[in-house]
Amino acid sequence: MTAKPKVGVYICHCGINIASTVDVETVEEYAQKLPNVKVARTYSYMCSEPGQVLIKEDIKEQGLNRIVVASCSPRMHEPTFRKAIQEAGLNPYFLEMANIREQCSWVHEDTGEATEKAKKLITASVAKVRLLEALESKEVDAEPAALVIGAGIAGIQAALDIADAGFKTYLVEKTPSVGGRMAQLDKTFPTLDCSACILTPKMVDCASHPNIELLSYSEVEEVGGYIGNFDVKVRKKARYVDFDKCTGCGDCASECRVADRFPSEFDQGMGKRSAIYLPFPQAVPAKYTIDPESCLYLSRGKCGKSPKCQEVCGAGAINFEQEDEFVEFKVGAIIVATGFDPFDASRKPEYGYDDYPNVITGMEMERLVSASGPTGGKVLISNGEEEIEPKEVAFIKCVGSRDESVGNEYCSRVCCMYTAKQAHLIREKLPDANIRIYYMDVRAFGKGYEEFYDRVRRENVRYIRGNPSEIFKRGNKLVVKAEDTLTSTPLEDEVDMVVLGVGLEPRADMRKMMDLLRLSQSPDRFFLEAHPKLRPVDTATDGVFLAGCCQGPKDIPDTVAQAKGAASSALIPLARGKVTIDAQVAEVNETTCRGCGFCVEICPYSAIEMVTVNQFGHEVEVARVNEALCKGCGSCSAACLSDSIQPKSFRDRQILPQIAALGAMK
Amino acid sequence: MSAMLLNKEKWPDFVGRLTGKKLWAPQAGGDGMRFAPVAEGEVPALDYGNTRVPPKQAVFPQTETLFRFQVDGEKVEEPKLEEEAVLLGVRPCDARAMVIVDKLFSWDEDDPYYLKRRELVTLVGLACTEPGLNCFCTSVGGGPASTEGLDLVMIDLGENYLLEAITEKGQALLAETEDLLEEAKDDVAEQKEKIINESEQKIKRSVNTEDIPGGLPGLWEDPLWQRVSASCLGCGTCTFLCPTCHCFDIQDETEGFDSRRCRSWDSCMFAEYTLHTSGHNPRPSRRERTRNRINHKYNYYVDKFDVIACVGCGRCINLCPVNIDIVDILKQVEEAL
Amino acid sequence: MSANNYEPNIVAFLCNWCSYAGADLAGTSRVQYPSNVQVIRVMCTGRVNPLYVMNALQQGADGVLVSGCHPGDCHYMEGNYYARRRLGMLKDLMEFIGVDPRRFHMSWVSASEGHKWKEVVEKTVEDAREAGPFEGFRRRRIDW
Amino acid sequence: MDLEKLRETAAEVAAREDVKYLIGWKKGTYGYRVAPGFIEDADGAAELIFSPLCTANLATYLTLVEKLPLPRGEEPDDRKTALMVKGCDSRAVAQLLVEKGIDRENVVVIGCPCPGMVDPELLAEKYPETEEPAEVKWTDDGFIVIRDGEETSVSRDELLAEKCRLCRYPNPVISDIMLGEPVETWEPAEDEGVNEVENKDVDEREAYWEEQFSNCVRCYSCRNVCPLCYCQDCILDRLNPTWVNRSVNFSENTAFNIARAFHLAGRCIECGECERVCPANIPLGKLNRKLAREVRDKYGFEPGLDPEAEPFQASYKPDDPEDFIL
Repeated sequence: MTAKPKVGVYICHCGINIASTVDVETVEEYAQKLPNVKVARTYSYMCSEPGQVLIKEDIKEQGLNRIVVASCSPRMHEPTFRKAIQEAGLNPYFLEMANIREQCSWVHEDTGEATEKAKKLITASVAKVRLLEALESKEVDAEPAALVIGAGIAGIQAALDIADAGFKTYLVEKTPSVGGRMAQLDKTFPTLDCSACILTPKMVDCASHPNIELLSYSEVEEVGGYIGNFDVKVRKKARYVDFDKCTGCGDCASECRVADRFPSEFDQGMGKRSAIYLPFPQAVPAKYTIDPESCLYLSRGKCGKSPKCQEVCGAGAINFEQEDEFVEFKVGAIIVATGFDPFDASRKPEYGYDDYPNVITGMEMERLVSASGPTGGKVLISNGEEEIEPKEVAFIKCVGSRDESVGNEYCSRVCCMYTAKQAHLIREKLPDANIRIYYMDVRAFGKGYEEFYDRVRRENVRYIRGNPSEIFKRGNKLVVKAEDTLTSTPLEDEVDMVVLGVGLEPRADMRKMMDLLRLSQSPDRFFLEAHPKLRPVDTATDGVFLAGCCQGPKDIPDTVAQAKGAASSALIPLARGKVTIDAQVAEVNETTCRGCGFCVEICPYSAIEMVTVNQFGHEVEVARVNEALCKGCGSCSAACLSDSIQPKSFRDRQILPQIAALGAMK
Repeated sequence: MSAMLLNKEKWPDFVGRLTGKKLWAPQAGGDGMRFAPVAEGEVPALDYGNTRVPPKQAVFPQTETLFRFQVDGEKVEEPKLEEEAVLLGVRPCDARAMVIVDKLFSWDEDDPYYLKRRELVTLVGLACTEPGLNCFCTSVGGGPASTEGLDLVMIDLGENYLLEAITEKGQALLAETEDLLEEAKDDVAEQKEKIINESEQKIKRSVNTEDIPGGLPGLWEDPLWQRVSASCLGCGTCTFLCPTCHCFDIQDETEGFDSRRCRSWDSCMFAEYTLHTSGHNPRPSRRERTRNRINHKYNYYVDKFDVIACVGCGRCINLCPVNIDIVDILKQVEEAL
Repeated sequence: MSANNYEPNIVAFLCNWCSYAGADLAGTSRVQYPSNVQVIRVMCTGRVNPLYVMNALQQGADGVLVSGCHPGDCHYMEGNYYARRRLGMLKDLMEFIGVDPRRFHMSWVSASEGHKWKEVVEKTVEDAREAGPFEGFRRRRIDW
Repeated sequence: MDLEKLRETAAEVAAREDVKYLIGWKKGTYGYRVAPGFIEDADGAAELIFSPLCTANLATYLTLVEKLPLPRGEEPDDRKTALMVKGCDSRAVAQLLVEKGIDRENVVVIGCPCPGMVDPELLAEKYPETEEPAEVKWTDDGFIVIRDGEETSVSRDELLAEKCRLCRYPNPVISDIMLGEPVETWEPAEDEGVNEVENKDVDEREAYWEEQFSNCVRCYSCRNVCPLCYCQDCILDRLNPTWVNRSVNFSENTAFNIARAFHLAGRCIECGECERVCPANIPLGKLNRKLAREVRDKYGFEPGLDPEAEPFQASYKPDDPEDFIL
């Protein structure tokens, strides 16, 4: 222990956020009398420049060596104040924050109670701060490379930005082609530019970029390490097609014995593909893939005398012996851009999606209106005998969004606009059709959105306010049962076709990513960002960033913006070439360590190892911490029966006085 | 009025008369664990061997607050020691032990806490008629009816207790209870003599301690210490339950901002007892600690105060979990001389 | 002090990533709850030495709460699983020696469960209130 | 058990060059006492016994022996320690191996299948101790107590120690040399001691333990005798931080006892030594056995059976019970 603690306590008003509930003057007076407290002050905004200056001057003039800031959550401003006291010459870890805003003034109405609680929290902070130790953070080299998981528009954009900045980027895509959901779209709202036209160049870019290593039809299997030094293992699934030999000619697919027999994932099952296939004509890489489940040879072991594809492939690219391969590499940062799943319309059985072929989803409509789609861009329905153009078209919005009955309280943010866009496209193709859109609210918040919505309404698309309760069949017609809530008129609307404006949902397989990268979910089940406002692309895991709809529903411009944001965040450690290792790591007292190895068993980061040391002539086994690997969680120390391993800043001798202070203040 | 008879039927009245003072007597339940304050109206029974915890705790509590203070404050508060106490049924060995311990606490510096408590206490002894299996008081200068340290001694004569005042405090006690007592008849002395003799005969264990104090220094490096300490667990049973052990440790204990400085019994058998801040321990193993325990009682104390700091109560033998037997050790010492 | 007019003093250990963030969210959302719970922030519930619970009761708490991430959501992957096992054992031991089970609770509150945090606080306070002031083995104001 | 065989084997082992000493049981100095014997050569083995009085778990000495600072250049004596173990004692050895408290190659384990020990206090109560060391022997259905040359037969039920009535592993689970054939195991009795406390209401339990813990003199014999309390520097002795004050009073005593019992959760092998040595007769075994029962019933774990097992306190299962979580 060095000098006797001289503590300064700084109580923030936070405007009236704290001061209106906590009697800060009383707290100040109280804090002044606490043991070892030399100064206690209040100020309107401690985090402001003058507030910080106040602290810095006291440190210099009053010789303070420990600082307690009673203000907002340490999750908010701990870095701010650490930096401030460091600038005044104090070790940045000589700081303790008392959270008297989020966990006091904002949650208690009674001034007396809130004031008492603030006193307690400050007392505990003073008790702890006196015993904090000076820590020095260390720096380690960061691997100048990034991993981007998911190659939809978010992943593509992020990868391109990082690669353009000059860093190696691994872009891992689960499906055979990059492009993601955007590739399936026809036109984009509100500008109506062709989705493929603006996306395809980027897809090509990312495949040809010298800094991008595209790993399509691949999945991330393992991620270890920490920011700056992640160890990644990727499984390259067997395509059964030699990647280097395949020329993408397509002879195999047309000659396949089961050609065009399987629903095409890209066409939402409305089109067909062969067992060997290219997901869509512009797919990148333009390499064929055999779906082992539909391939006769792979699923049954026999395909005629010999597989047709093998016979016709001039390049000799078909290889049924191919196995999954694993590649391992190191990266400094990771961007998660795994996208979303469209809401499964079967979960709203009242809309008859499973029963009536002419009830389709918005994604299906995208394919239907697309020139590259199954109908070549014609909007056609089946009347049971032939394909005809529908006369009466209804859209239903908020299917699977804003709907507690399916567990989705959130708004999917794109459905209002895509239904409007699709109504417009139908109007273009079927000038005489009657189009109506059933809606709860219309949210047209983006740039040019309201104008577009207006335009669509003027194109004789009827907006009917009311959520249909049911769709049933009457003769050849579909009946949409609803109530026009503006006129309180019950409706039974006979139509030829219903488009369900399905919302966006978190991917069904996101659990795997959560486990790999230690990510959490927000209440909407999308990935949780580190802070909803200020750190929207960061996650709780340092060095892992979010882009696109995996973090929450968003439209293309927002997705691209977030992808660029994530890329710039990921570039920070790469560009700097170093990352700072948290100083709050565990430390072993080798004299008292009994060498039982409990900590080694527990450490999730394998940061502890047993080493042999010589203690007065005896060889004994003791635990030792690798500081670069330790994350300071402290799980080891709660299991240590001799208290020999302790996380710095959260040592027993720092926490027990907090407990004592809180307990004593009955 | 120095030898009186108390009919056993009047024992409750006798106890009832001792009001205004804190009464201590061997605890009823709890396996005769210790001396405990007697609740009002309670009549302590005297049909016990001896308590496990010696009555030293009444004058030298296991934990004693020396003063209270406020962290960072001026206020210091000292205890007020003014309540008089009477200990009923103290065995002669335990009373002798207090006399032995007195020497230490009034040695170079007076210990005001201990001495004040001693001053306020009256020891009413009970001579032993049924000594325990491991009693060896007669080998260390005591006896089943020793009165050393007692203010009043009681001897069980069957129907009556014979009460003999030893000190003025004892006299005063007899005076206060005079109406309950009868003058002892002349034959009492004979009866008493007989009982004491019989009792002495019942003491089976003995060791000749004559040469031990002088001989111990020469046995400093003798292998016997390794032998007798090999099985020692290093616990505090022998010392905490010893009536003459008197070591203590002082600590400040804090609750919130209220703090107190207190002393608690310590034991030379504990490893930390001699552990230096540097990590060095001059008594690094159980061997040195066991050697110290015997030397302290049978050598250093004799050297300094001319008395063996062991009264032969047998507690350490009875309660040692691994049969470390001080009589056996002393015999081995004798043999090694 | 009777059980009716006393305010229980509760010490809570919250993990930084889930429950502390959840409690912060409750604040940001201006959820109101009783002021009896004082939070000590630790990085992970795995850090909570079960003896902290004993120590808090001994030093004057009437109730103790430990709250962390839901199973599977631990920022450090496994810390909450260790905590669950250790504190489950401690709870059994405390009950066995006569500590009212209402004095010790453990919960899973995620960073997004501001409302659940409120419910946990209310339940903890309510239980401690029903259990009454903790005397038990509290480090009492000791007599001379 | 054949005493001659025991002594013969012990003599052989003690004489081995790679063995420092053999720890076994020997006759005590009086009454029913049995003392640990440290046998350094073949001759010493003649002192050894194995009888229903050999309750002590000698495994504690494996970690109790101090590693004193060695003069420069001097090599530590790394010869093996030979140890006689009953079933319960052997579990301590196994658990010490799990926790790396000892190295397997540093011990020679001599297994003594155990028909069950007498309860020494019960015995002394019924048949008072004598100045001369007494003997107790096993018979087919009980014990023979031999004091001052007089033999008394006593039924097994009358004197069997509680820990032995509850015992599930009377035969050593780990050994290098096994003395005699394994004994037939018996149906462990219901743990009435723990049940009795469990069946009290919470206030009664509090009162019960308050009375017990108030008697604690903090001699630490329970900790020191425990083969699994082997930290060089126990946290309960520390001052910075202070988990438990030095003061001896009900509050600190309770904290001490909670911490002691808790540190043994999932580690205690139920040898009952803590309770046996307690000079205040605190039923410490109940605390340990309660936890052991929970660990067994709720977590499906028993310590001290497999030297390769994962330590209970340093492992978890995703489906560990969590019914107590709000």
